[in-house]
Amino acid sequence: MTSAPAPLPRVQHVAGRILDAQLHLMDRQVLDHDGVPVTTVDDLEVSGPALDEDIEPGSPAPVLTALLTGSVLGTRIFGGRPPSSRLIRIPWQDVAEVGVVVKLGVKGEPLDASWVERWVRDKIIARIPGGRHDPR
Amino acid sequence: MLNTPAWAPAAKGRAHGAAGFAILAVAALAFLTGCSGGTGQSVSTAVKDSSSAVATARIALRQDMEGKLTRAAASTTLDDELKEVHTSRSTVLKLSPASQEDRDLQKQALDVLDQCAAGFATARAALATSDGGSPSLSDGDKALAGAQDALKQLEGKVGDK
Amino acid sequence: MILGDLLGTPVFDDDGGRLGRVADVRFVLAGTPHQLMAEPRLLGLIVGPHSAASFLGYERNGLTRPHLIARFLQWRHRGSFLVLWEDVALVGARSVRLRPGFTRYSAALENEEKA
Amino acid sequence: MKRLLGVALGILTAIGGFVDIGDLVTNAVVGSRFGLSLVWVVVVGVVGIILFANMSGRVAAVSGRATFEVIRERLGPRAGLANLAASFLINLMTVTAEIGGVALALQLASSVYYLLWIPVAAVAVWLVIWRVRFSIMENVTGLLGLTLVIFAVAVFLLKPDWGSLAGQVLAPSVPQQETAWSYSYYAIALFGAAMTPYEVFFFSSGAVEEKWGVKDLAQSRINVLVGFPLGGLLSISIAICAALVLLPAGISVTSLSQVILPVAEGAGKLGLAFVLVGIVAATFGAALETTLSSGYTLAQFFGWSWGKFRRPAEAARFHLSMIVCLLVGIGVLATGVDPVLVTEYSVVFSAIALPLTYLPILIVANDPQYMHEHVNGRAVNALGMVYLVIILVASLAAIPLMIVTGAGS
Repeated sequence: MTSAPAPLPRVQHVAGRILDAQLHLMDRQVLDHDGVPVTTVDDLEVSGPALDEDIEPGSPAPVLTALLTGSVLGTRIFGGRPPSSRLIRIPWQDVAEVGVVVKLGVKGEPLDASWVERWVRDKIIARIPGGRHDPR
Repeated sequence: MLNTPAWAPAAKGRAHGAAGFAILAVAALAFLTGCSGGTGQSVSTAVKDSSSAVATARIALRQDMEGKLTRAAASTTLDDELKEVHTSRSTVLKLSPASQEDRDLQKQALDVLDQCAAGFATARAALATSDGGSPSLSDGDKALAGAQDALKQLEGKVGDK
Repeated sequence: MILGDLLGTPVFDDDGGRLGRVADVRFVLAGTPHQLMAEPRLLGLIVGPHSAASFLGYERNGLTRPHLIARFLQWRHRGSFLVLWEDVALVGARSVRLRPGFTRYSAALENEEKA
Repeated sequence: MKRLLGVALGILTAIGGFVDIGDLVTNAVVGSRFGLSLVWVVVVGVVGIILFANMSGRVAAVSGRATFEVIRERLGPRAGLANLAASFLINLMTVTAEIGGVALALQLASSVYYLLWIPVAAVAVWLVIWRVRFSIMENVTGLLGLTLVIFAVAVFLLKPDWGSLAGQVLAPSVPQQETAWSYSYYAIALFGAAMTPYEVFFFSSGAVEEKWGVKDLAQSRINVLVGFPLGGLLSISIAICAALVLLPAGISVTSLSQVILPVAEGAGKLGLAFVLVGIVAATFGAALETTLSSGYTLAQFFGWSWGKFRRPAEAARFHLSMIVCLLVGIGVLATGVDPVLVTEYSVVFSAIALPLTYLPILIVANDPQYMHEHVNGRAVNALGMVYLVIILVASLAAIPLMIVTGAGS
């Protein structure tokens, strides 16, 4: 019973593109509107279901609400989980395209996910002479 | 699948490859530095290293005499090889031989290594005063050749045992 | 909830029989349309009876090369199936329970290159 | 004409950039102890790096994704982090070794003690990374590194007995004063020196830096297919030099000064000048590559903005991490640890960590989502599988051999 000998039936066709979380989204590079790397998809946030509660038959399927980044990477590797308030989210509304990379439809600069980059830039790198020099 | 975590089940809390690698590396290094043979083994290694160093120094001196090597390169080479002899000497010095025989061997090795160091001193002095003063480069080479012979004798002796 | 918590969770049928682990979570871009992309709605779970480890991209794509690696990973992933959201009865912190009489569907993806 | 010039430049840079402190030291050590009986390993290693660099370069050119992005995506965070930790540690060791190599070569040229050169070398590396354009950086160090051709010239000037050399190469045997264990250990070290992972990180990230596309694939293939084997010949001539001059004198190489003696023997002071320029250029170039590679691997794993084509302020964490690496390298060297010893360990650790970097590239080079029609051909895949086995065996055997042989002593 565990390894079905007969080929399994295919699920009937659903309109819309199929995305497997692990296969297509997790650990992919996230680029902003201008192709600048923002982060990697460290995890994903789903709208439900509530943990350890029976799911009523017919209840609507949860949806993917946001890409997660930041400390969630550490907990995904080493276990545990950060409090919800510590999660850094990139809402799905900002996602423009999913391919080999995940492209956003917005600029990466003002996003929460970029705060470390901004901090390192403003406090350290931009203060070193030549830090804003264009190499090209 | 041996050391390829890629193929291992990704159950939570599994041994982390990164940590494993680091521990393995540290353990290997600890093992390497910790292991040492007996007195004979250590003396033999020290003698081999030193004779390699003396041979290098002689080549450098000869090349300097033949005008093939610059002064800077020759003196750097001598410095490097002197350091090698020093390392060997301090290894032998730190041995704690158990038997009278081993104590004699240690004493002999230290004498020979001192002779090497003295040879290096002459050779370096010769390089520094190369305007025809003394010691001359050939004096330096002679001193090193003497040390080389002594090393060879000792090597034969250690090898016989 | 966080999806990473769900991946790797053991899956049981209604009688408490163990079926495997959650190997992946399948979404379909068919939720509320947004300006850029529609919202991905959870379609179902991919359950792997033998291992929930990453399959290095071989799992459902029909990749066949290099031959030996592909064969090895397909063998490790044999018997994996898709269960639809409608057949999921409970998602817990340590286990997922399916409804009685759930259906196993093929986990294969339609060839993306054609799509 | 301009295109031809580009091809020639690419090849020359590949040759000059092939040799680094790992190749210099390992080949000289092996030549002085094992003669030419391990030359076959260099050949195996060069074919391996051609295969590996060509695949990662193709992935980068077609998909725009550099090697460590691919590693994270395929291996996931856990195995990816293990690989990052190992690769980063080896990279750091190699950065340290290369900067030490620059300093040692400068000491040979000036007789100023090498520890005084280390801060100079490290600051120079940082300045180039901070300011100089990627293509200029690569071409200048590569072309200057070409002066290492003097090793090959010296082989001819030493007038060897070609017949006996060929005999040693074609019918390799373990020299009687060495054990089969240390022979195998140095075989792995040579393999690791030829197939250092940083070369692949650098090569693929460089393809992104220079905005390679599908149209540049032919050029990249020529660079690799012609440049690397010629670079491999340079490696082999270093070993031959050591085998001709140092082996008969009973010298086993432990310092950089011994590496250059055969060249002085064959080609005199002029040869010495060439070899010192070559070593400084090659190790300096490799110091740049390894420092950048540390930044590339970190940035690509975590998804940071990276690249020398951006202003430093637009890739802040990338630049900060490289500064930290250089500081750590200076700190390690300041303890007085022997750079040659660091090199000898780094090449063996490279061999150990190789499978985790190699496998994801082999797989993604077959994935049409990334590669479209440019996936691996059958022959490449067959060779790729053979090398997967070789790399696994070398990786698994390295640590036991290191323990048995006392790291080859």
